[in-house]
Amino acid sequence: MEPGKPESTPEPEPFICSDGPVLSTRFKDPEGTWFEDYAADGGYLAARKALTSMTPEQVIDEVSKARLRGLGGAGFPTGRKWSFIPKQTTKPKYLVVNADEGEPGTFKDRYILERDPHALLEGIVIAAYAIGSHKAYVYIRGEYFRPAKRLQRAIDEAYSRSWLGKNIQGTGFDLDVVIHRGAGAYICGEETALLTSLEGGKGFPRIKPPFPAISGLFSCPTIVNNVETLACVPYILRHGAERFAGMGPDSQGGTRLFCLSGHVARPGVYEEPVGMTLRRLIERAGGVRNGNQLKAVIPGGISAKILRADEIDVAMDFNSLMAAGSMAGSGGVIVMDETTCMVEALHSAVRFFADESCGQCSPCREGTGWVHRIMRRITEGQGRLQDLDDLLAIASGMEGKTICVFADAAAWPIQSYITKFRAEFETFIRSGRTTRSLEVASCPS
Amino acid sequence: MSMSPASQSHTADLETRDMLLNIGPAHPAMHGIIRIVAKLDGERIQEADVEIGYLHRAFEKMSETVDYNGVIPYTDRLNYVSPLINNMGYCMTVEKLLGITVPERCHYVRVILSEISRITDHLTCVGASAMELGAFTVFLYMIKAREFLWELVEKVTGARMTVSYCRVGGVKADLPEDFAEPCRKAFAETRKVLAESDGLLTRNRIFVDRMSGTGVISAEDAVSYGITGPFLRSTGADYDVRKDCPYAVYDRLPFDVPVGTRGDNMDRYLVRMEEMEQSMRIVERALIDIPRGPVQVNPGTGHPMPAAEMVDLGKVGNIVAIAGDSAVTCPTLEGSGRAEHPSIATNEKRVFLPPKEDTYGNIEGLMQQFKLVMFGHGVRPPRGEVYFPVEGANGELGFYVVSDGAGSPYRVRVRPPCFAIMSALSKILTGDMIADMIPTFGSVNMIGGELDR
Amino acid sequence: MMEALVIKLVLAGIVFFAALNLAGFHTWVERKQSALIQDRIGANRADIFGFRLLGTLHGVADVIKMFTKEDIVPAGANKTLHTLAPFFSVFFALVAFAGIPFGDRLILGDRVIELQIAKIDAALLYIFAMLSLEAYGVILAGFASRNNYAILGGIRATAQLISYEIALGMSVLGVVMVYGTMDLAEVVRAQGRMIGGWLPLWGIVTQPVAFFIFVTAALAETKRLPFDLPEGESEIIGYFVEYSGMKFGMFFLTDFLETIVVASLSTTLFFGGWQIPYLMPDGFHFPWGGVLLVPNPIYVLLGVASFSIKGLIFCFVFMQLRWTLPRFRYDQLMSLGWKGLFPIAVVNVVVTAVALVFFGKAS
Amino acid sequence: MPKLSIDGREVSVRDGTTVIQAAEKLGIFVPRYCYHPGLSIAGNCRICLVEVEKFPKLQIACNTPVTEGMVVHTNNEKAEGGRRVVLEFLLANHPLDCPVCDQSGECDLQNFYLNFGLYDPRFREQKVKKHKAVALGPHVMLDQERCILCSRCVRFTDEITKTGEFGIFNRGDHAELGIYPGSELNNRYSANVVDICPVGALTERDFRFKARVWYLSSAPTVCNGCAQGCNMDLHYVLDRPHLNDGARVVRVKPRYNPDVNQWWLCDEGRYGFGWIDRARLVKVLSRDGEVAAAWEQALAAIAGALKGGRIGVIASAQLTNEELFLIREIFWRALGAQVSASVPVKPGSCDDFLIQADKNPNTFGATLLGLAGPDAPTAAQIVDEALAGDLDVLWVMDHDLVELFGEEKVRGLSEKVGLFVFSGTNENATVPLAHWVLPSAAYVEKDGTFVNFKGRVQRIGRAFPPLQDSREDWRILLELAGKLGLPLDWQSPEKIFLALAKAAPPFEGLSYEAIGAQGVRVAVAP
Amino acid sequence: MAVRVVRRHELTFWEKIYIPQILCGLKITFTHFFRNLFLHTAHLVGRFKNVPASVTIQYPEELRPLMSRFRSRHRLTLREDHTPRCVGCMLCETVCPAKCITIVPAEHPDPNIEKYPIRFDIDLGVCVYCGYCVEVCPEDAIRMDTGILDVAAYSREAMRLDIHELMDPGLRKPVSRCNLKFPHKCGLNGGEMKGSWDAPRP
Repeated sequence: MEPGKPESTPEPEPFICSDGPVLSTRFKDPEGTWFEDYAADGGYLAARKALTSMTPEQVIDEVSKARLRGLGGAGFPTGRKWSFIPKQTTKPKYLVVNADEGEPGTFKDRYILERDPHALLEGIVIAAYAIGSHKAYVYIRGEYFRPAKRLQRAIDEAYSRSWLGKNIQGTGFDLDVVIHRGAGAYICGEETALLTSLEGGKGFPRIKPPFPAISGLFSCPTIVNNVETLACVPYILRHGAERFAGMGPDSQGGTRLFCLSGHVARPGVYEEPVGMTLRRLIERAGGVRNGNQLKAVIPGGISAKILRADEIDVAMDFNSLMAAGSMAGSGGVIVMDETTCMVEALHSAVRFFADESCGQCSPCREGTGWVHRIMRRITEGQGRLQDLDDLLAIASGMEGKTICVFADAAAWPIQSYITKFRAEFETFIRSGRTTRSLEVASCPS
Repeated sequence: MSMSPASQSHTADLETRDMLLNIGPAHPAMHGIIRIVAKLDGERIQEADVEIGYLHRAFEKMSETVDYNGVIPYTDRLNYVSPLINNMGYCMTVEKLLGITVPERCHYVRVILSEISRITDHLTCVGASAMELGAFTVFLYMIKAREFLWELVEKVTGARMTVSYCRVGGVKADLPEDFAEPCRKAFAETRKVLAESDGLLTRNRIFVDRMSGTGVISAEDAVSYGITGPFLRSTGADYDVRKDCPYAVYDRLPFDVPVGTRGDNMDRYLVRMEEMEQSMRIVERALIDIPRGPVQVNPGTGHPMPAAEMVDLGKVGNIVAIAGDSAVTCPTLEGSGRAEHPSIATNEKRVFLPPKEDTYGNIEGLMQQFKLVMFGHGVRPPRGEVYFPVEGANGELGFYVVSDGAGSPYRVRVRPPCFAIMSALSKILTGDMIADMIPTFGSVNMIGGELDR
Repeated sequence: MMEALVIKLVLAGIVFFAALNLAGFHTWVERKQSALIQDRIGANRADIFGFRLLGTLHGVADVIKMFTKEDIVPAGANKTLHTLAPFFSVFFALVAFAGIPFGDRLILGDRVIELQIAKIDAALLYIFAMLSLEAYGVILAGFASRNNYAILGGIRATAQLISYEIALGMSVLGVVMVYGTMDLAEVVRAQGRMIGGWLPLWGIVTQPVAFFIFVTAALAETKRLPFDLPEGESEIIGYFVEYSGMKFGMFFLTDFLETIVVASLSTTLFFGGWQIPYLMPDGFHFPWGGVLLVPNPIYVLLGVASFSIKGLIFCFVFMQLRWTLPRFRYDQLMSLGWKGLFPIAVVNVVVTAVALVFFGKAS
Repeated sequence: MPKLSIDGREVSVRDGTTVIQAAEKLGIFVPRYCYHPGLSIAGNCRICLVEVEKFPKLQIACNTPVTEGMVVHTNNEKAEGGRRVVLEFLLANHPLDCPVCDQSGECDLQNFYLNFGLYDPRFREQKVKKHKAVALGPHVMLDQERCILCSRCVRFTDEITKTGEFGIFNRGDHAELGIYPGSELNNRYSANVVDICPVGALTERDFRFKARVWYLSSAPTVCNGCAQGCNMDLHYVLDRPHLNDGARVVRVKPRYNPDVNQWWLCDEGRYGFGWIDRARLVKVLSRDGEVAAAWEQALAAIAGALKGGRIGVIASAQLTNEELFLIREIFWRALGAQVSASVPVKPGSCDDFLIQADKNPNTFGATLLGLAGPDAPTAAQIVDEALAGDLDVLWVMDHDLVELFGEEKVRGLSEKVGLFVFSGTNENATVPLAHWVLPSAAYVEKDGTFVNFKGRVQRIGRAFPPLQDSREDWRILLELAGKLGLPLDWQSPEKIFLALAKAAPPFEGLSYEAIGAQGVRVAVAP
Repeated sequence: MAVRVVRRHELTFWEKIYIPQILCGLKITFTHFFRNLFLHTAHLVGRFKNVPASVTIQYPEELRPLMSRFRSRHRLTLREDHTPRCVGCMLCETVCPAKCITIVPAEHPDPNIEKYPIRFDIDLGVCVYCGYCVEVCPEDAIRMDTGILDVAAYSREAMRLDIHELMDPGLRKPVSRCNLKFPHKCGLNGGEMKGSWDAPRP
């Protein structure tokens, strides 16, 4: 996430947590955990339990009790979401797995898909059973070649072991899982855009209402869940909702895979209870690299509002971060040390958003591009102090006025960077600095 | 009036035959636009039938066919000697209808130019009267002074008579930066000329005899005829719109309202001579009081660039290169740029054209420009009717505008000051000698443009 | 006899030539003088081969224009009188010059030539008569034009000319009494003497009041501002309202001729005519005792020049007055003439008569 | 029937209504770009933001269904602020094209900026450059820079014509409208995308630079191109002959009529006005079409021949009901002539949307009046009779007989018949063969009514007076009736129609006022 | 301070007898006369050139110095390639209160310009020089800064300036050849002009 990273700094080998209680237990093998190993580790027990001894309502109930929340970023209670599926409909229902992990700073789903794909598949089976779906789509980010390949291998294994297909394990429950590979659009991580894309259209988010649970994929009731969310489901059914819920605070149960990147000593994926504070999390990753001073942290992917170094004593669950003025998002924690230039950091962020806006709603389409052009001008040394106020105004103009939350996601960094590091921006503009060297990189703030 | 009963009986005894003399419109003193049919007993006017309408150009009807700003060139041609007052009167009327206010500097600019116009008007009136009495030199001196003043007007408005300077919601351009100095010079010249004219006329018995006791009207009659302006003030009534119903910034400027005592031509001459002095006083004070001129909108960042370049860059969307810069436009648009705009025009976008920089450099300005110009879009006051008077050079110049909410006025009515006087003219002339018609008519300062409209 | 006739004809020719040209020249002076007064430049556009000569050619251009313009006689006008009127005007104005002496006797060999076309004993009367007759031109023009304005102009002119002639006559009476002659040449000669040996005995010295009355009344006779009521171009346009072309030109010319006549007369009566102070027929005799002898032709020429210059100065002053003053009103004019000038002139005559009794005639 | 309050005013609407429709019902205009009542809802322009109480964010009025007790504010500070900022975004990359854009004057960007925007612009960056002046098809021009991507055109081609030519390509602020590679926008309703385009992105090629829209006058009328009778507005300019090659009619725009054409108009109808100003008959011509004559003379001569003669009239279904009624009264009733309005026209193309095969606007009207249909003689019969020498007078209205029956036959007619009268609007091959040629007014030059194929009687309005010497057919007929001594004293189409309503049962009780702007159904099509 | 009665003294005796006041008047006129006579003479010999003797301006040789804002005859500004900057938006034609402007636009081959006038007439016999056209022009295409005042002609037709004269203010009628670079065929060079005011109305 840090732009203009000097070429000389070697890319550290990412740390992959393999001792987490829920998600990362089978992450040890970089070659992946396959059916036999998975089954040996108690795999598919939960699915079997659900299919054989539980009604869909009980499954939903259990998941609700576990206080599992959508870990893709929105944090919507999963059980509640599942319960939105209309019971009486004659239309087919779909389960769509959002594996379009595009948020910069986030790379957790990738490890689930690569190293523990059966956990996901088991989750899919349970979820599909809970909502009565017989077809599940996995929408995988286009750039994820290896994860897609490995998931396909797992699916094939599951089919051959009758964990997918007609009459799963003789329970009479049918489920097909289809992998759909995206084409590289960040916006397709947004659930309605994902659905449109899945239908073959251009990845444009749709207006809500109607919500996907009522009219989603092919106008049928559809549940869209993140990979990580579904991967949690088998644990809940196997170990009980209480155990899962107990791992987190009152509002959210379980653990999360946190992706730590940026200026930490050991970047990587860490599974930690959601109640862990950000400071602890950074310490867990070895602290700031080279013993540098911490400057800022983005706690949940670049759309999340940035936190200053003095704001990191905050728990990483959805509600705490929201109370702190940021968001847990996709769990992508990006750490910036004192050498980071916030102006260029923001430039990099807005460039990403300008690139990735789908171009459907006017505020987002024009706003992201506009902001990007202002930021580019500022970084080129042509900025004016007025630009900062303009940026804030544009950001607030984009916020909350579009079909999906992309525009909000694009607006939040702008607002938080500028309000929290305004002095740095002003200095940058005044000095009209166009080049950045490491020696002077630490902009006075 | 000036005819004693004795002289009447005297003429009656003679049983002379009345002569019907048709004076005008092709008569040197009638400006080609008025006709007086006089019944003469010798040299004395028994009856005078004043006939107007030779310059009727349907101003009021024409106004209904154009948009609100399109009326302004027509107002130039009402009282064409002091067009700026007409401009101002009309624009303030529409502004009242719209319920908008203009910036204070704009008010001052309008007042300054109005008063300069008033001086030119009085100079013309007094000079022309003198000329018609044979004092040609005085006329030319006054015209010379008027020339200096018109140069001021030209400097500000870009034209001498057909100024088309005010706009609904403001004025076309700000005063030039170096306006005070030429103004001072022009006033010095004007004062010199006034002194000379004064020397040639005021105490000259020939002139005094011609003017005194002729064209007399009482204050009561004047009021009941609806006469205003110097003509009314010559009778001793002190009505002046600028004092009695102050508009713009007249209530902040010091000036006296000169009034006469007898209501004859001499009084009118003296009142006008004094009013010129007072107008200069107003302008001099206004030039001191006027709020500071153009503020650079973006100090330091904007630099002037040719308008064409700005248009071309705007056309290809290179707004970053032109934003905040000022355009070097056609010199006739000087003083209306972005820097001056806030001080000369209301900030109401539905009324006033944007500064040229906005027209050239951003789509909002361009759209505003189009919306204000296209038929049926433009300035649209709400339904309603207003009357707004200003003190014209000849008296109360009132505009009455009715709007039906459309882009053109539903009705524009002008209350031209000399119309009321012309209605009294017949009465004033009767009993005087035919030669008195000249100074009397001259002191009416009838302007065909506003009389017939 | 033949010789005398030739001499008279030559004299007449010279005088008419001079008068007519001067009248033409007057149009130029009027233009240029008014221009200078009024901060203008004045006519300067007419040119011949690019030479503009300060606008002097405008007179020529005017003449050409007037001769080539259409001559219009209004329908219903009395054509004969309408045509005759301008001739009346210009004729009597020109004829008046006959009585004006413009120089002393010129002695060419044994011949003595009076520089005065007509040696009339009562030249003054003659000139007044001619000037009065000239009013007929105006009256006829006004009458013949069949136009109310013209009639008004004609009537005004009649009244004005008649009224002011009284004052004019009365004012001159004093001069006649002082110098005891109506022969203008004699009047001039009489002004050649000195009072106390240094002050020329000019009319202005003996009759200052008469001078002002005379000049005022004479101006009124010329119908020029401030007495241009018969024209009154901004009120009644004038008696010549229906004239165009050269007929109008003649009225125009008459105005200037009259000015010249009046100027000459004023010079003759009040400023010693061709007299130059201290210049006797044989030369200068300065009061401080110097004597400068000049031959006769030079002496005469100096006299003519003196006369001309004085006359021109009068013309100039009249013109200046014209551009300075506004116009009278008819009744004011009348009251000035009858109630102002006439009584003063009468008083002046009485006072002069009394003075003459005490001091004796100047001659 | 949820009841809600908008800007403090209460309104009850049907379930499923959106806020924008409810506001419209109250006469409150909520600005919109992407919303079009005839198309599905896209909700992407975001200009119709309104504040709905209890909702944290501004809601788009076009996609917010009303609920009971909803309180909506369309013009409070919050809603206006939202709109303003959306407009600013929309204009950020909009090119400075008003001077060259045919839309200015009817552009919603302009309108909304001055009505709702009025902010001081802050945009000072390089605008995005896209393609300009791209011809999409025979009728439509695209300017991508001006496009605000409201997707109305996309939805129109997807949902109405189902041809799907349009697509939006690229992402972010580089997103641009276009047609799919290799395709062309040439469906039969293509120009409708111009009407629905709220900005100047899609403009008509036919109208391109012909005039500025603010010069145009407008008159409501009905298309005469086929039996559908689509409602439309005729846009014309009379006072600026230097524009549009001096032609008066500049363009045609559909007029909303929910029962006929809704918002749409086919391209054929839209571009079928050329004949109104071109190749018109403007002078009365006598024999051989060479000598110009006066109306008086012509009508006297014709009336003379009509008296006592055997007459055949080939009327036209291009004529109004009023005129057909006069024909019926004069020729059929009074003179006992053979009258037919059923002329064998080669049926044109048709589709199941608007375009009808019958290219005459008033065939149904003629049928209702008995001049066409099974009981009336056909034109061919009349022509045959005439060729057989059984007719003294033949009057042809509007039709080009040469085209219908061949030149030889018509030449024969011209010789056989004592008097061959042609009355019509434009030059055609029959004109030179007629003995008298009477120039008549085009349908936009007269008042009247048409009955469309579904039996809907609709008014056509007079936009401007007939060209030169031409006259409205009803006037010609009335004057002729006068010459013939017939007591027909109706002086205007309106009066004729009242008489017609009395005489013809389907029109019973109708008047122009009752017909109104949208027409009235008088009969059911067989 | 509001009202001031103008003084009006009766004339004194000396004023009543005319002469002193006439002399006063003569003093003023003579002052002017001799001052100007002196100055004119001095100018002839080249002295005091900077003191004007008269306010007259010897038009046509000598032009009054125009104020920079003065509105004089129109011109159409040019692009660098000598084509008109005007894009035929017709705002000037619309705003013109005298309706003296006639524009016929056409398609420009460059899609970035799109539109340009093939006919742009200003009828100066009708024009009121209000300057509205300059004010509304969004392209800086029309200006009134030529300084040309002597707009005179022998016929009404000659008062109508066409695009050639407007683009090249030095040009005088009759324009026989089009030497301006147009992307279209100009009527003067044998090409055909689309749209014509003079075309008879159909």
